[in-house]
Amino acid sequence: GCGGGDDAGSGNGGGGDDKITLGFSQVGAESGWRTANTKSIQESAASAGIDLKFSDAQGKQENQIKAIRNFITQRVDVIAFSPVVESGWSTVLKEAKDAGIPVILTDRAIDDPDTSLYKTFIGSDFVEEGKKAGDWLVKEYNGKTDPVNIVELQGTPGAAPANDRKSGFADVIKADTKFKVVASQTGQFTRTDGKAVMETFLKSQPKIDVLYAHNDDMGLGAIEAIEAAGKKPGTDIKIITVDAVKDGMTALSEGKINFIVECSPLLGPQLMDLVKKVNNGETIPQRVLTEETTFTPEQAKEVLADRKY
Amino acid sequence: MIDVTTPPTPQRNRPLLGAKRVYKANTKHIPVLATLVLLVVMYSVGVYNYDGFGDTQVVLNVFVDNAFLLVVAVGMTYVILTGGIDLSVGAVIALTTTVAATLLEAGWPAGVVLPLALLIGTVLGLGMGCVIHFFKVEPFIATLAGMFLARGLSLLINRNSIPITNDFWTQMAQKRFRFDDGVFISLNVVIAVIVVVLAALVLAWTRFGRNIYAIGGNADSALLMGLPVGRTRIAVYTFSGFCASLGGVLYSFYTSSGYSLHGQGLELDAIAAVVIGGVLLTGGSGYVLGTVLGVLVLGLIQTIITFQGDLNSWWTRIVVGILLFAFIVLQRLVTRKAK
Amino acid sequence: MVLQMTGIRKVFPGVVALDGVDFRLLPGEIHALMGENGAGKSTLIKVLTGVYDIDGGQIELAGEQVRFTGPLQAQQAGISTVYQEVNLCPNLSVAENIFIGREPRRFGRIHWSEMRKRAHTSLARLDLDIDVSAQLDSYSLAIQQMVAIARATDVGNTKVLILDEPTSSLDASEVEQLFAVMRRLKDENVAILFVSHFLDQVYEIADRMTVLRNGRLIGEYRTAELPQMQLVSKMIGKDLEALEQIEEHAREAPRQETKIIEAKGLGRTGSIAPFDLTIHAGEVVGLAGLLGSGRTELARLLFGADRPDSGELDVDGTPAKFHSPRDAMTKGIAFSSENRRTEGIIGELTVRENIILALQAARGWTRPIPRRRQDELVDKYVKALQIRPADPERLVRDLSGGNQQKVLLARWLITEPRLLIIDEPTRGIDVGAKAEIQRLVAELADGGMAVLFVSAELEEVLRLSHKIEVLRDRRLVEELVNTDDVDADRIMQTIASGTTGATP
Amino acid sequence: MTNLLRHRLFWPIAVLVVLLASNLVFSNNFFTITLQDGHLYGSLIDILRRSAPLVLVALGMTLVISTGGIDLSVGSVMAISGALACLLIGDLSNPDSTTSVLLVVGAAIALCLVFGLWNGFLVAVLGIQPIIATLILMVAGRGVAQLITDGQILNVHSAPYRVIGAGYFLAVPVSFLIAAAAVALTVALTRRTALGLLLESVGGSPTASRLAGIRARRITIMVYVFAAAFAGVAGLIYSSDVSSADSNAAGNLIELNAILAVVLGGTALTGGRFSIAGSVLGAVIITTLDITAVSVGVPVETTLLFKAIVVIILCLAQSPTFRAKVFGRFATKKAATREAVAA
Ligand SMILES: Nc1ncnc2c1ncn2[C@@H]1O[C@H](COP(=O)(O)OP(=O)(O)OP(=O)(O)O)[C@@H](O)[C@H]1O
Ligand SMILES: Nc1ncnc2c1ncn2[C@@H]1O[C@H](COP(=O)(O)OP(=O)(O)OP(=O)(O)O)[C@@H](O)[C@H]1O
Ligand SMILES: [Mg+2]
Ligand SMILES: [Mg+2]
Repeated sequence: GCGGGDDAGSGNGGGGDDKITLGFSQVGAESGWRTANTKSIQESAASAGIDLKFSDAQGKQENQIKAIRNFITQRVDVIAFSPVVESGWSTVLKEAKDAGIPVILTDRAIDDPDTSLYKTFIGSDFVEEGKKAGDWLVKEYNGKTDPVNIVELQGTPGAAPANDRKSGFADVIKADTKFKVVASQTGQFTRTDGKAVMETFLKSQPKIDVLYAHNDDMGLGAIEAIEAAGKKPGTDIKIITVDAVKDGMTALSEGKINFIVECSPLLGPQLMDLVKKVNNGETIPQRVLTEETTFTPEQAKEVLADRKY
Repeated sequence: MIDVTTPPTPQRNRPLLGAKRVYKANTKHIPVLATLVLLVVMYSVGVYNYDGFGDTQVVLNVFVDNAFLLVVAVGMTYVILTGGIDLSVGAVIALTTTVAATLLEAGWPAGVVLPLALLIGTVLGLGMGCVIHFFKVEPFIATLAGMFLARGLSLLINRNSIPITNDFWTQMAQKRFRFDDGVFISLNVVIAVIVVVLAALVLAWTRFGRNIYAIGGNADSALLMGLPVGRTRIAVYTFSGFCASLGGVLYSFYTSSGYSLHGQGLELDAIAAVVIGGVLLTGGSGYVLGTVLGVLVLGLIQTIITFQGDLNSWWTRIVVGILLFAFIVLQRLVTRKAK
Repeated sequence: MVLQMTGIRKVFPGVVALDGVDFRLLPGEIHALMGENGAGKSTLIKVLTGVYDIDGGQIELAGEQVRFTGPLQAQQAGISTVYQEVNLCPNLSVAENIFIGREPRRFGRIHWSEMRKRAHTSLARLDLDIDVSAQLDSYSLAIQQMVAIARATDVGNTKVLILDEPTSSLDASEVEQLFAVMRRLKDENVAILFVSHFLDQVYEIADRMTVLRNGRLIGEYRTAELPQMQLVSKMIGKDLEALEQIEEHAREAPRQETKIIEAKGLGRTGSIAPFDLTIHAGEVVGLAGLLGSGRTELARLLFGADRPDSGELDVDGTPAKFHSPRDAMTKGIAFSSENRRTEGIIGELTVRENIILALQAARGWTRPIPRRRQDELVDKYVKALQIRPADPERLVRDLSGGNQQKVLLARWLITEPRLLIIDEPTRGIDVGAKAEIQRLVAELADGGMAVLFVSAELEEVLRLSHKIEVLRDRRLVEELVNTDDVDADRIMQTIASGTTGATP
Repeated sequence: MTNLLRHRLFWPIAVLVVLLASNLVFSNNFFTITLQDGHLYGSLIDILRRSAPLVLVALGMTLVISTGGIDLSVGSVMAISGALACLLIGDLSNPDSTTSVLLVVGAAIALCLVFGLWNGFLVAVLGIQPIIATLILMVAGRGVAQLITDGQILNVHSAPYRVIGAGYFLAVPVSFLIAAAAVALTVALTRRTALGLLLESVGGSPTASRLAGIRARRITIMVYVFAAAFAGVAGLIYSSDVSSADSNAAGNLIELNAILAVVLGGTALTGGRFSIAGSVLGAVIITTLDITAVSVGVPVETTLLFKAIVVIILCLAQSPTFRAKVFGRFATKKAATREAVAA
């Protein structure tokens, strides 16, 4: 890709000023988390003086491929995108590589063995998130022998976060036979469905000890259902969720949720940093993990005030 | 009795009729022509407003990126021409890619997987066609059930996205026909174009094609005229299923993966493309060429949005809506004026 | 014997349409199937050609027992059919409608130019010269009917030709062309089954006839041996004398001098040249002309179904502009279309709903007609027009063609219009009911209603009208006051000679 | 007995009964209804409550379909109405004041009426094919909803607003009462006035209707306005249920479910005859199906298959040809004869 590199350089020079153009293809606007992610990227691009070409794929891989291809024709300097799915990127990324445009993955990884197709990946590890949730549960019930009945609210069937958070969690708890997932259904990552499914769980399951929801929103919906059933969320039923959006953190601080695994959408600043480095030809690590943590109610109270999203 | 020995025949050959003839022949083409003209206008607006929009590759990319949609929309055109609808196409794409990817991953040779993949949609289409014809179930519902079924099956097979690393597939995916430096089309485009041409020819030149129009015009009459209504109808859904499967194969070339969530909402895109191309949803009127234009319109709208580049998610939707609106209303007004 | 049907039985939910009917058809004969509206003629045809399943009985074609599962099979077995109502595809060209299913092909593809050429010849045989590549629905119903006939008579291996009311909207000259074709086929030994409510036509062409009444066989007769009056009484089960009186009655009706509408240079390019026309209260105005002469188009303009692009229209002496049929209705104008299947009935609604539809539309949706009133009105007209079966809750779709026509008429009569425009109101209606309708028109006119009467049957126009507007070439060429010296010949001469009389 | 079998709604009801019965076998306490915090509580009550938005949307859809149209934009309209309501309530100085909340609700529905007019205008005045005309609003409308909420989930804390979707009146869910009122209103509107007849006539044959003097244009516009208004109310219920507006999820794919409900209820998509009771039943079946899948514990992967199978069974059961072919021609023929003799 030497000649291609020159090409990109000249396109840049032709623009007059040395502003970097970044083509970014977002998954969509399917959740509050996602829009916070978008916002973070847009804001930090502006403040970093990077010219951002933003494209929304509305949850479809084909749209994302189209967008990337269009970025290539427009000869942007760097392409970044959050892949809708893990596989199926080799063709279009090869085109980018041939055109000498570096690619950065954000938020979600791809499973292509050819790592030369992208410069780096920045984002979180969903399996790890599931594991963290499981770890907390194991610790919480450490020493007790009674069976623990768990219900799970999965994300959209097939979506990577749903698959990974489910499997990471399952991996951890399977070590102990007292943990039993008695029901697991999709809440489509939305509050309403979370509430609806939980309502039914509450009636069809004689005993529920723990709720594990793949995101805050479903957890928040479920809380409403639990309250309507006359139970106390967080006490009668322990709740674990993932994301740590503001509403979730509020509920956590009120003790309605017991534990949240953070999955930070605020990748913007880190991403812009990488974009600049990549554009300057600096070497960067293959994988940059976002700084993510977990929250208990106490920790939530501390950080709640300056939670932006 | 009336005196019929002096039949006043001369006034029958009216010059007026001759004039009317030329005029009538055109009215059927007006929707397609209007679409074409507006498409050109839209393209020119794009070229005028955005740097690099005028590149040949931009247009070719619309084809490259929508080849599978084009194939699916062609099948949909047939179905809609008979007055039906096929909602299962998006899900069939998902099922095809999932099955293909799973089998390839399991080490099956491409030579076996490919025909199998193509068979999936064809068989499903045949089944839906039979249900629609023999049991008089509404196409909307029969194909909606087909949609649930196909998507459900692919979800059951594997909920994760499966990469395809098979050599044949990779070759097909990366096959490029280059015309010039940086000007190329993919294999998918070639396949899609072949499908379009064949479909258009069949529609215009064969009995099967004409029967489709007849059924769309009036199915009861077609039956009384002694046309093979049932056979044609079943064939049409089978064909649409085949196209969806072929679309699925192209999709798997395009993305090198199989995934149960592929092609979500694609049925609506296909229907929209067909209808924008001037095909009447009630059946009996329209052309495959119109459908091609319809796909181009959708593709071009998306390209414009990408070139605009500063729209956030919601403005993207709103602008797509506005462009669609402007296009359809203009098309409607032009067509109406001409008539 | 080409065809023998024995003991045919067909039951629809709630009706026994055919009960033990026998029917035979000999090669080289023209056989008329006679019966009142709803007698079961069309059903017998549909049973024969496999549109409906049989509930009992047997069919033998050329000595072999057959049971078709659909028209396609029947066609392949050599039965060619024109069903009642035009059953063609409006979205296809005329040529395609004639040839679809058996298009001429070359190199495996349809040979379009050959097809057009053959369509042209095939229509020419019926003395029709139209543009065969134009879409079917750009032509009037009568032309469509001719196209359907052309389709059926152009089949090579036909053994049996079935024509179910093929002449219902044809003019005398077209009927004559059809008969010529029928005679030719007869000479070629084709057996022809012919259904018509025009007794004159039947007596002119048929060799034998079979009479049905209420789904039962009454008998099989030689035409020459059964006088008209006897045939009628066999069909309706009682004697009929009503026909004669109307003629006297209508002609001598007094003419009133209040103008209801007055068209001044009203016209629409491409459909009818500007014309002047005045209609007074209590007057029956007939429109006469040939196929496609513009009668229907004139009527539609007066009703606002199409918009005029020149001239003006006064209603009650004040200028009126109709943007839609609704506007005309508010002025007391009613219009019953000739095309009952696509512009008249609403098949999936019941008889009652179809009848009250126009009245209800006029009242607006907020003021429903009370159910009791509906039943009264509907009952009255079901009786007056002898709609059968006399069940107002039956779907109109399931009624026989003639009865559907009566329903349409009833729809407009209950709105009590001041000007009733009826386009081919007696199309497909049996002799008894036709007389009834004619009497009704005459009566209404006596009561002060103006009637614009359009019919392809010139005698009928002559019998009823006070004055006759003659159209030719989509131009109103002359107005004739219907005095004793006006007769069919005189009108035909007017049309043929092309004298431009009262028109601009 | 045959009469019962022939009734239009027999098969939908039968499927509903089977679904409920399967709960009796496969899940616990499905039929228990208790009094919890002064309101009824139980799975059956959930079905009533959860059906409400779909019933509302299906009602509007029924009217639209009866004219031969279709409305794809209902989901987006739902999203907009919820979003606007939540936005306005968020700006209220006192979100717990019933009057202000009522005003907000009025405003949201008024906006939906405008959208309905828009759809009606495109279809009836410009003569654009309904599916494409409403597709415009389907695409753009969701964008508008996201614009209103800025892509975030808007939370509201308003007791009166909460009542709409999650509250109870005399121990009965308010959302159910709203849906019931809407059904009553629609029935009254279509069957007590002549609207139903005129709709069926327009759907049955637009040309014939025009010539019969029906103002098809006006009626068509009205129908889209109704659909949008009902969708708007559904959107309020949806958002009030969780006291927040999620403009991305609200009403997602509801148009498909609503159309499914309408068709399951025996209304043909080609227009004409419609059955409100059928559509309501269809909506309840779909909700019951969803709830049953969860309560019986159908795995996520197979839920869609489960749904597909039920839909297929119901469709086939409703098809007279299928019954005739499967249960033998003999039975139907005998029944027909008997009926004919009786008549
Ligand atoms: N599909 C149907 N369903 C129910 N009843 C029907 C159906 N078709 C016809 N009938 C009934 O069968 C009887 C015979 O109808 P048919 O159409 O054969 O009459 P016809 O002799 O052709 O009358 P016409 O001269 O008016 O055309 C009528 O009473 C009619 O109502
Ligand atoms: N050669 C033709 N002969 C008759 N009609 C034609 C011919 N060519 C075209 N037409 C079409 O037929 C229609 C004739 O108008 P209209 O329906 O008013 O005729 P009409 O006098 O009512 O005759 P009828 O109904 O008996 O055909 C027009 O719509 C015209 O387009
Ligand atoms: Mg008949
Ligand atoms: Mg006429």
